[in-house]
Amino acid sequence: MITSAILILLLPLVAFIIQIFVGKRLPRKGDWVSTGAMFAALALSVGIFIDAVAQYEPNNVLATATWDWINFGPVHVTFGFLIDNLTAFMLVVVTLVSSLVHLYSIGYMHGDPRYNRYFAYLSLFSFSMLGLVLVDNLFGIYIFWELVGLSSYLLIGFWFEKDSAANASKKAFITNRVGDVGMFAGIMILFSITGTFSFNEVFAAVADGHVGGTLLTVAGILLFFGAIGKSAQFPLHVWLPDAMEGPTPVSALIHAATMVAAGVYMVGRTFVLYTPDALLFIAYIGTITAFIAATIAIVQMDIKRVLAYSTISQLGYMMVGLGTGGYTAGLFHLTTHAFFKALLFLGSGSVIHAVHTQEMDEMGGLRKKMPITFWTFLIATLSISGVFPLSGFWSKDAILASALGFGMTHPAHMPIFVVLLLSAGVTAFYMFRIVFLTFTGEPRDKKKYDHAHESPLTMTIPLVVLAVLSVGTIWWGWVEHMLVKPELASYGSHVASAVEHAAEEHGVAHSAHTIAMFSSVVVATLGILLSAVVYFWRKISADAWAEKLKPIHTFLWNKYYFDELYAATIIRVTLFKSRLFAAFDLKIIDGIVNGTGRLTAAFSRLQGSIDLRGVDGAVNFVARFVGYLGSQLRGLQTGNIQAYIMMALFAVVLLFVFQQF
Amino acid sequence: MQDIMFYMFAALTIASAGVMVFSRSVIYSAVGLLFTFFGVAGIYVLLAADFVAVAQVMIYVGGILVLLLFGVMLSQRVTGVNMRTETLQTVPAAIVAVGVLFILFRVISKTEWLVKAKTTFEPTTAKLGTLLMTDYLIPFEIVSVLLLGALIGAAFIARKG
Amino acid sequence: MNNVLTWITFLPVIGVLLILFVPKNSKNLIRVIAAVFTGLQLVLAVWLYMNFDTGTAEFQFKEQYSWIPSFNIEYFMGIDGLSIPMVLLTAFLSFICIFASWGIDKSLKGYFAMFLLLDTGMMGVFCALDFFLFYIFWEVMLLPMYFLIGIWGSPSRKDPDGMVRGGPYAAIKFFLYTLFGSIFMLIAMLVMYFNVSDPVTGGHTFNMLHLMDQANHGGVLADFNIRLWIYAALFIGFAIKVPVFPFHTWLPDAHVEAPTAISVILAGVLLKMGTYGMLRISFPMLPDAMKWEYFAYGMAILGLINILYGAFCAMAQKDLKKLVAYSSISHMGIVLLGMSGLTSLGMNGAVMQMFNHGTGTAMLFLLVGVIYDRAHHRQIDGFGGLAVRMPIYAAMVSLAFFAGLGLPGLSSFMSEVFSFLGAFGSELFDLRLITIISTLGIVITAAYFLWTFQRMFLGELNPKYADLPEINGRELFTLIPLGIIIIFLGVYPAPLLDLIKTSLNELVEVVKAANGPTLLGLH
Amino acid sequence: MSVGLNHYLFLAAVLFVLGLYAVITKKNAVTVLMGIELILNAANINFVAFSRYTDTDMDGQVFAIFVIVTAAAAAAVALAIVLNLYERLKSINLDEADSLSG
Repeated sequence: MITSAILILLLPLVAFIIQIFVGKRLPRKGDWVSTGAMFAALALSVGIFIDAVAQYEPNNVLATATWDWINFGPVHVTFGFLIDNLTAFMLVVVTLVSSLVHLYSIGYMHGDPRYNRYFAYLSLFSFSMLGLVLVDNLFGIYIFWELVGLSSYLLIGFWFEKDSAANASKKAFITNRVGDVGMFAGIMILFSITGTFSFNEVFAAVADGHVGGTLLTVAGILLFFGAIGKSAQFPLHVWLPDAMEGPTPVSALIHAATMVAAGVYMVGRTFVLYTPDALLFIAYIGTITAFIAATIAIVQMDIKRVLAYSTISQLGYMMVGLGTGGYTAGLFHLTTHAFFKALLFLGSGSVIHAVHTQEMDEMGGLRKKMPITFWTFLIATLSISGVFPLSGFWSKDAILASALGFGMTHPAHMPIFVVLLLSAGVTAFYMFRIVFLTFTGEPRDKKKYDHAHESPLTMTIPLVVLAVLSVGTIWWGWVEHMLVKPELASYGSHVASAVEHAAEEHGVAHSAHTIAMFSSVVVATLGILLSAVVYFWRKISADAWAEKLKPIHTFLWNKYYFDELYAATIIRVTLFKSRLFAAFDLKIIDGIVNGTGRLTAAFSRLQGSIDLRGVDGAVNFVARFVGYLGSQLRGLQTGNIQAYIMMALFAVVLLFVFQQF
Repeated sequence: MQDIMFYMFAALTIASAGVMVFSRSVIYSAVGLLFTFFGVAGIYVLLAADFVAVAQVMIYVGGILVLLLFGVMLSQRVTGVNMRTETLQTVPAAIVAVGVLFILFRVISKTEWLVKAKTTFEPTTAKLGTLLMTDYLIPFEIVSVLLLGALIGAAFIARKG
Repeated sequence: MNNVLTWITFLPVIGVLLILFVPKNSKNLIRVIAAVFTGLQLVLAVWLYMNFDTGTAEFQFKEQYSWIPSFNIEYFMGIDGLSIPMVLLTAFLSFICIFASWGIDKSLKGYFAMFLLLDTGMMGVFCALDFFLFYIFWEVMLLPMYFLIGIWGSPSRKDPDGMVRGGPYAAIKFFLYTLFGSIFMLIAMLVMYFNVSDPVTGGHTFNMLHLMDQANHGGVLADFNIRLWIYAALFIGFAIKVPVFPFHTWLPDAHVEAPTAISVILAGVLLKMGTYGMLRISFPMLPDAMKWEYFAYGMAILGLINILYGAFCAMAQKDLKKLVAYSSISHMGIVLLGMSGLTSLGMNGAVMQMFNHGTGTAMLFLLVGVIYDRAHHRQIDGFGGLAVRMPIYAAMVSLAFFAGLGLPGLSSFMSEVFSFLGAFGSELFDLRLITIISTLGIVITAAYFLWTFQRMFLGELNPKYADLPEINGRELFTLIPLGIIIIFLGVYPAPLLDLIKTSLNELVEVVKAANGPTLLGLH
Repeated sequence: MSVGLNHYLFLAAVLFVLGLYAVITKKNAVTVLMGIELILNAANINFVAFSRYTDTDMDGQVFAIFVIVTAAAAAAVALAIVLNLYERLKSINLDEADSLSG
């Protein structure tokens, strides 16, 4: 088991190293190296997953391994693997999507001048993401956390000649860093108290009550900052739409299916660390995110951007699931979302590949030209909209049920459910808007339409595979049993309130489920119908309504002005500060230094002038006097040696005479 | 006998030195100097310094004086300079000279010399040679080098003009 | 190999003597001599590394001879876990810098002679165990550095603001600053000398081991206030070298005006001397000074200021080299912060950071040199899209930049993280808030490095540089070893950590013991 | 009165003063040089006399030899200088070589 884990981790790393150094010289620029490594990893992951299913126990730990890594003497930092059911799930999700994206990329990226570099980065990402899933400690998770950020940076900026891509990659990395700093602070708090990074030991310390109360809440919220950054939660969600500058398969893999879900995974992994207050915080952040992103998605015209906002919104759902105690629901939605969102992105990539534009204004009627893409895309759309019996229905319903249950036990927090339900409707609306605008109706750009064609097999096979996975209704039962919310009762007293919270919830869970199911179906249907009315039958003019609701439309079109807000505040303040400090450095501090130098120089000049007039004056007087004497005596200086000799001797005689008498 | 010899040589020396000093002709001066050197050589003999005496004759008479005469002749022949040598400031010079003489006489006569006369006369050459090769080896070598340097320097200066 | 430390210190002097006898037109011979002697030095350093006993905190390879007996001054050399990484770093960077100096054409002979002399000074500082000897080496470095910046740096120029800047200005500034610091160190040294007695003879002593042994302290050193003053004097002396805000302004000037190799040495080795001095002299000799806890807080806050202030200043720079210089200030702040918590983690992290910053910043300066040699300017905004034209160079720069911004898997990540963790987990002082604010520096650092990378390498290729030559083999030769070390220590820091941890844990124990029980009782 | 050390010293003193007088008064450089030789001879007489009459053994004589040698060297150089002087001034009169006059 551990051997496979090591192999799973090393295969993409080796592929990365091969690709980056010799990829260019390999046949087919080495795409088979990365792809092959990924499929091998997939096979191994499936093996682990099968083991997990075979044992079929809740939260089963399949294997662990630790190695001494950094030894400070009093403090050891270990590196290790923790393979439990959650890991097994994540491994399969990551390797599966990653393999399909690799395959898809062979077609999509064909002919790119940096083809081998692209696969190298994909491998690097796969390595980091798998590491993130496999490690058994906070330190390791932080390392891989940053590494996925790096690969995301590299892939978003893959076409770095475009300024927008370069900007987007930078924005992604820095925004993530902001979250990471919070996460790091959280890790520091936990480490300083428990003296270890290992999940199990930290959990044990929490269970023993070594750490608790406000400090634990703060630590939890700080940890969650990392997830806010990585999973593009409000208010750090701004990087994800821009990240669509990267190649579309990358968007599918990193910015939809796996990396952005890492935040959710991390929260799930460290779930027992979160106090009820921290969980509430998570739930509200998720709610706000889900709603904001969904509303923005309504008006965007760039197909990938709509999908990006949809991703943000769905990530918000997952967070709400976790935050309201629906541990299984959140992680289940992570899994289903990974498949249908990857499918949506790959489908959109297929469309973009065909028409060479991302603007939905220039598409339309592509159904006939690209049947496979259309049908798979439709399945994914139905799934994300929560249409029975597709996978999205089950997972989203679970989250709604969790939120409703939470609201029923804590009526003050009922708005979470309401907002979420509303967002579900909005989701159905804007997702079908994509379908209608892209695949139905009359082609709006004839020339592009004529050029369009179905994508090659390497691209359509992944679509079909993902579509099949999105249909899979049987998922639910497995997951519910295998990923059970960690038994909080087994931990110390501090989580007692959370236990109560969970118990109450359990009581209402059943009724909540039923209500949630029906309401979500109704809302989804309404959303789809409205969408059809506006964009399929064209009974209502979208433009007219946009005109009528001009302020709202503009507000949404500008994404709540988040970018502008940040540009005007944080970025501006930072740049201002940096200029201020630099000027301070140059003018004040260095000014003082130089001023000291100048002052010294000035003082020395003053002293010099005193010296010149006073002291030197006296000296000069002496000199002049001597000079006068000299001029009088110069007659003696005949230049004649003999005269000198005589004078000297004369002096000798004189001296002698004086001495004697 | 020795005393007589001393006075003879002393007289010769001083007289010829007087010729050298007071003669107006350079040639005469040179001849006077020649005899002075001889006189001094005699004095050396009286002082039992046979080797020094011989060296005096050979180097001064045979070397330096010839050199001086060459100098005189050479400049005269080439240029026709008046070889009369004129004198300057004779009176002050005389006063000073007499003063110095007076001082020297006074010092000499007033000083209690730690005299320890030796009466024997024996050849000094061997002893000198030994001394030069032992105690005075380094000065000896330095002088050799000095001599060489001086000769080269002299040749250089004279040639360069 | 009895006198290996003497050899390693004075080998470059032999090189200097040889170079002096070489006619100044045999340029290649001079370069080869310099390379051979620094190479031998590196070999010796590696030998030291191989034979270094990591299990003991004692000084090793000791050499002790009486030097000036009338003042009880000794020629006393020895290294422990604190000095050996610095010795390795010095030898390694000196060797690399010879190759980075290959293209110097202005009186090459003088340059290499000065460079080797500087090398001796640096090595001596890290090996000396006699305070007086330490001080001598400390000052020996100064003069070659002055000339190297002043003569081989950029020429004097008048800036728009009317200041005359350039190599000579920077050299004088560096010289005066350091001299100013040395005076404080000298005062402290003399007070120590006259108040510490040699346990054997009972006389005054400069022997560091005696100075470290508190039992020998007497005279005015019995007075805690005096000890604080001495500590403060030493701190100022070393702080200028680090450099700690507000004594840092010599650094941007000196780094920017110096030739590439000298910037590398300055940032890679000289900056470490400040913190090395604190760890070698201030902490062990006056371990109880931190009882006056404002020192610890002061140090941590200065570290915080260095980190954030350096990062903000770096962000505003238009000159690439100046940016790197300010990033050094920022990174050295982390060392300071790591040390201030008096924890094993922080102290080891800080020394690791010293080493890793040495390699990382060396790489950065070398890379700046590469582009400057080609484009003859360093204005960040003057480039653009170079990644298309120079992919290998861009890869190298991104490696160095990512190392600079503390990306996991690269060496400075480890040291930064553990410095922060060490400070945060301090048992003696509550540095938690300071540390958390400091970590914001990570974001700013990422921001300015990535922004710079974008402006230089991404986007459309600036047509002006359409035929800029790619990085050449000699330059790669200097960069790749650094890159390998950065990656290797980032993944597996144990080789470095094992070297230092015994000595540093011992140091932490000593200092902690002198400072009494924990103040916070966190554990 | 038998001849003793003082006699020799007196003789030397007279020679010295004569030489001095020549050095001071003579215009002709060659003659001045001769005066210098006289002075040196006077000194030499002293050396040898002391060597004879005091407990210094042969040292005085050795010095005398050195003086002779040095004098020879000096004479050679001096003559060369005289020649050179002539080249420059067309005269060997020392009173004309007064470019150092104040």
